[in-house]
Amino acid sequence: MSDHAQHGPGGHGKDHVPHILPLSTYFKTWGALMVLTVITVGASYLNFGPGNLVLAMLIATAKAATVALVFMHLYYDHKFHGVIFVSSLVFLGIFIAFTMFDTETRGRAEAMEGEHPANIKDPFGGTASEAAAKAKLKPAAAPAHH
Amino acid sequence: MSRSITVDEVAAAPDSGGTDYINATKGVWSWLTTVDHKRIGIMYLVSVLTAFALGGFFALLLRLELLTPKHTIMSADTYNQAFTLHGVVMVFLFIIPSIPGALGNFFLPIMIGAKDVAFPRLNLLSLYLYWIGAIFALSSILSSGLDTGWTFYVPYSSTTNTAVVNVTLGAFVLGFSSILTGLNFIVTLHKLRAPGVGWFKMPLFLWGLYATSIVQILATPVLGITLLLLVFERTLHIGIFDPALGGDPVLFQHFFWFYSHPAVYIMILPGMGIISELIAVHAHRKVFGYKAIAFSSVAIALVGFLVWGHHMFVAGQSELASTIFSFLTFLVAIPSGVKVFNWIGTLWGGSISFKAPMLFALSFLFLFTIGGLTGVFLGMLSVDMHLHDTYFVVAHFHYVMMGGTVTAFVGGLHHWWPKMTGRMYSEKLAVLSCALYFIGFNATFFTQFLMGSRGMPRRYYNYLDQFQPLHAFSTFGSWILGAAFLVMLYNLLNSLKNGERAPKNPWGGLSLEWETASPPVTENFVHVPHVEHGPYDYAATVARRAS
Amino acid sequence: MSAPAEIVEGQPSAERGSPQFEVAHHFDSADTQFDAGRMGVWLFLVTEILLFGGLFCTFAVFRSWYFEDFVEAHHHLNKVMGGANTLVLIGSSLTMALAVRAAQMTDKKQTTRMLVITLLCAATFLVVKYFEYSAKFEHGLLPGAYFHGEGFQGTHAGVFFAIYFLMTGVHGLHVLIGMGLITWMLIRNLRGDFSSRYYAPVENVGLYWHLVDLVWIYLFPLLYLVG
Amino acid sequence: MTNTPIELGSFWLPKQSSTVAPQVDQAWNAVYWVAVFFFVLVVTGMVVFSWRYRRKKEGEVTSDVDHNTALEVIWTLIPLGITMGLFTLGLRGFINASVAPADAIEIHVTAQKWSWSFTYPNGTTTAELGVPKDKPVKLVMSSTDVLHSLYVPEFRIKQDVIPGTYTTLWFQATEAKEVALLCTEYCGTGHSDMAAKITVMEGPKYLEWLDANGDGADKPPAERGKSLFTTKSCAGCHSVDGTRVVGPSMKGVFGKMEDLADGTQVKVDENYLRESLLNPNGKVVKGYQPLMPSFQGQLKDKDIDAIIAYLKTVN
Repeated sequence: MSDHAQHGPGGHGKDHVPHILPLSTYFKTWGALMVLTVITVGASYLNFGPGNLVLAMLIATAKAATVALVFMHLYYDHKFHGVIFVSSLVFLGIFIAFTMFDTETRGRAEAMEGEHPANIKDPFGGTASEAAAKAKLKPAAAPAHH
Repeated sequence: MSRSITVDEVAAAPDSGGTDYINATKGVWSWLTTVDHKRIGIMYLVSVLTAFALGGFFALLLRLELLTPKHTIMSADTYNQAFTLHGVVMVFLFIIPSIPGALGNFFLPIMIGAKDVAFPRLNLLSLYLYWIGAIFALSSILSSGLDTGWTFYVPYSSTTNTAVVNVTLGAFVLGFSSILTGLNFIVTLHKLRAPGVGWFKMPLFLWGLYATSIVQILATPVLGITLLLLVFERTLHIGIFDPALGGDPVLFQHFFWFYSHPAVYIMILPGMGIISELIAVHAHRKVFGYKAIAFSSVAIALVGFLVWGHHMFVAGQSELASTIFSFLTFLVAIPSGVKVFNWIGTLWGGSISFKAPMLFALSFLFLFTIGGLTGVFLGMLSVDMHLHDTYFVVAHFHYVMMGGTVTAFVGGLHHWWPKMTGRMYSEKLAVLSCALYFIGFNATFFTQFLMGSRGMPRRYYNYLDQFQPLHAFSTFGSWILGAAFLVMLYNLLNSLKNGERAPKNPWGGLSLEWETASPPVTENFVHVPHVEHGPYDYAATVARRAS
Repeated sequence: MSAPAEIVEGQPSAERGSPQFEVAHHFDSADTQFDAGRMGVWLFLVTEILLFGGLFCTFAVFRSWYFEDFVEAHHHLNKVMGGANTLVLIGSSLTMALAVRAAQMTDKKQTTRMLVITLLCAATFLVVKYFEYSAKFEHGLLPGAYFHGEGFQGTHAGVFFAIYFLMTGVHGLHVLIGMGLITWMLIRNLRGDFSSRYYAPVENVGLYWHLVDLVWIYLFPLLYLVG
Repeated sequence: MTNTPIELGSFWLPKQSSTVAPQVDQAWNAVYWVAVFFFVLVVTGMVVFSWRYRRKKEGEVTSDVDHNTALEVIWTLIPLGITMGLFTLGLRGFINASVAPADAIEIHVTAQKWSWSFTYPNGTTTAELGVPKDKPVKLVMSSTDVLHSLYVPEFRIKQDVIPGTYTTLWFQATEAKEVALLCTEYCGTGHSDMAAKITVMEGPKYLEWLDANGDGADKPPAERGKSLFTTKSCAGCHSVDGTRVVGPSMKGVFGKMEDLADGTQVKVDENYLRESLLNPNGKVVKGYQPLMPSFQGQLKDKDIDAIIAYLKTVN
């Protein structure tokens, strides 16, 4: 975390000195991005099944990281700016993942009850049907104690 | 107040010949174009208090309608619009901007010894966006009203023929305002702390605001896209939320609560920050567990993003998701509990004065504890099945939002009123208003826990006869509550005209705002203050004075 | 402010322009002011990412539910046009970065040149987008209720096109806003506002423009390539 | 609004009238006493310390103790342990209430603004719910318009009803009585009146009721027609008080001359009403869209008779 509390007034000059990258860095970056674009388009003509999505996302992430690190100077910038950027991605990930915990598993409990009645209905005891049967029996069973 | 450590002490609190931020320049125009964070804070204060009065007016109408079942003073449709506007006004126009916009703007730069926030013009823009958003939202009253509830659930909101678009666009603009304030605060706290104000020498109010700002940045944009999708769903039938076209209404709730649950923390975290100030200053006691309170604010802000699904246990969400969300909800309860214990710990060994701000702080402890504990009921999956969408929920969030945030806000207002206006209010009237507030609040809302657990659903215009006595009791309570606010308003306004001149430091506080004049000068301090001790080093200060 | 700037040896030191620039009264140094501005922009970019995030989330959910329909529908997007636009946007990112570099070196002419090329790239992007949109309109490939495309096996292509139009539309809006900002930078540059002492606005607009590129870097494969 | 009251079982909660309820109440009791304990703890601490450390004179020396690691760890870990226990307890009741036993009777629930209709395995549809005692009943629910939520306080069950999706809920009633069913998801003007009565009956009586009472065969035709008018969703589009909704109002419709969309006129009599139910878009009243679905196959002759009998009474 950059901490400017330590800088007193006049502790620094009134001038800002830019950090300048060599031209070649920019052009190399651009070249890499172009190559990756061609690869990702090319890969889309092949069929890897679910691998297509994974590959496309990996390439996109490589491209995004390149743009952020070089064009956006994140590599040379304060670390905290990187923290800000990465945390936005983390929270976006949380948003999508947690939403999909729901959308991907709706009705799953009902289906599991059908397949493994003992496990899901009452993970701490018998099956739903048994529980219902037990409840039904209770009033009938009660007089037996007398 | 002897504080030998301030290098520029003499200059920092100038008797500047009566020139302060209020009378530095004159005329309405000089206020509307100001970039002084204090003036912007004051304009926010007036705006949010107006919104509060409006929302409160709706609340009183609602309670009056519920005095008897069926028709009392209004029709079902009017009732639906009234509770929607009550919610929209209170949430978007009052609670969210209240503490950060008014007290945060005024005190954040002063408390770190800065001259202003990092982006003063952006700060003014944020206020203007608030006004524009408010006009959009309130224009619905003049057109066809709004009857969706503040939650805008689809498909009701995408099919009702009321002014959904106006209000959603208003909330969208208000979201921008909120984002800009948060962004400004984060940068200000990172870049403009005066020499000697380390992260752990900041008053805890600022930690509360910092945590709030994080939430504002991360959550509010999702509200933006949600409302945009809603507008498109209404106008262009894009089918993202419409089941007839393959969409999913429950998905809307995920989107909405991804913002609106963290927004709960936008509402409460600054209030918690204020309470830390009030208790420490009026007990003249070093805060117990400074770091625990500071980190728990940030923890609440971050973990608060993982629990939105607890609003959806019975919404058709999958059992797995509900289980995960319930588990995480219990985790977020812990840091809030830790804060309460720390506040109690701060009372221990203090020298407690019972001025009005402290009375509000103690009321907060009482009310917020109830609010927090009843939240645990709602986090339990099976109990929530019974309580969800009943008056128990209504009572719970009023204990948190009003008993928590509003109590902290009015407490902070009384605490800093002398600093902001340079005038003292009548202590007697302040204590009276606090007592009325406490009694009225509990009468109004505690009753609602009972109604809710007995099965009274919320958003009901008409209800079973058996609930009538409880509803009536709640309505009577709301009148006491209304009276409390009238007394408070009279007291504060009267002080502006007839109040005594406030001293620089009426409560004997040690944080930086008490170093400057009441009211402060335009750039807060004549010289940048240099601080070498924390804001709560009371014992050391007393010892030094004694020696 | 009064104190003359100290210049670090070995750094570019063309004419010390920008007489307009003074450190704002509430900052202690030019560095602080620069850093504050950049941090503000990064925080703003976070909000942009989460704004688009909502759309990515809808895409993820509905793609998972209507996988076949999405794969079928995405074949109706034009990979060549999308790919070309990707190259155009990456090119504009390069020129934007070079514009910032030129501004850092107080090379006014080069800054102007690079900003103009960036603007042209952005315009090209939107023109291609226009042709793509017209084709979709023509074939009835429209969002939700308005969808009337022919020859579709699946029943949820409307959802795909709703997301397609929302994502590319919101992105396109950002391109438009970016063009406005770049034009503003161009005007200020021509006015001689920028120099190695003061180039923050160009840099910050640059950051925004790169983000627009970043979003497209994900949009393109998701919508056009894997569907 | 149904007038069935919610019977109280304790100061805080309604009576337990289903097999799910005791488990929910067990969780409630646990969290209730935990809450009471912590509330008393906090308030006692606050009051005692406030009194003990009240300011007696200015300039008192205050404590400088700013933390106590052991204490802070304890008051973090103990509540953490307690909340984990509460979570488990809540999960247990929730899982039990979420998944219906395989042998449950399936009843389909349709929610619409602002009424409920219940369809039983034999095809009968009613506006009030009748269920057997001591038998698990599974509700398979869907909405025709906006979100609703089915809530039975005495059963401690609640679940949102969503258009385009089926959600389920189950219960096993333990007592033969009448209980209130309420809507708890805001749905507009009639939200608070969207209630129904659940009649829990002994097994044999339930079957009897289903056969006879279920489709209202023993009621006078006009009364049966009135309930069909609601359960078959007619009321969603046709008002009975003269207001224009989607379709023409039924107020005073019988015997009236109507202008049709094709320019001709028709007298509203039994035959026109019957034809309108079976082939609704044949003769559409002027100024309205041909939107009405056909009820061919859904209404038996005696149902149509009952509806016509009812419409004759709507003035």
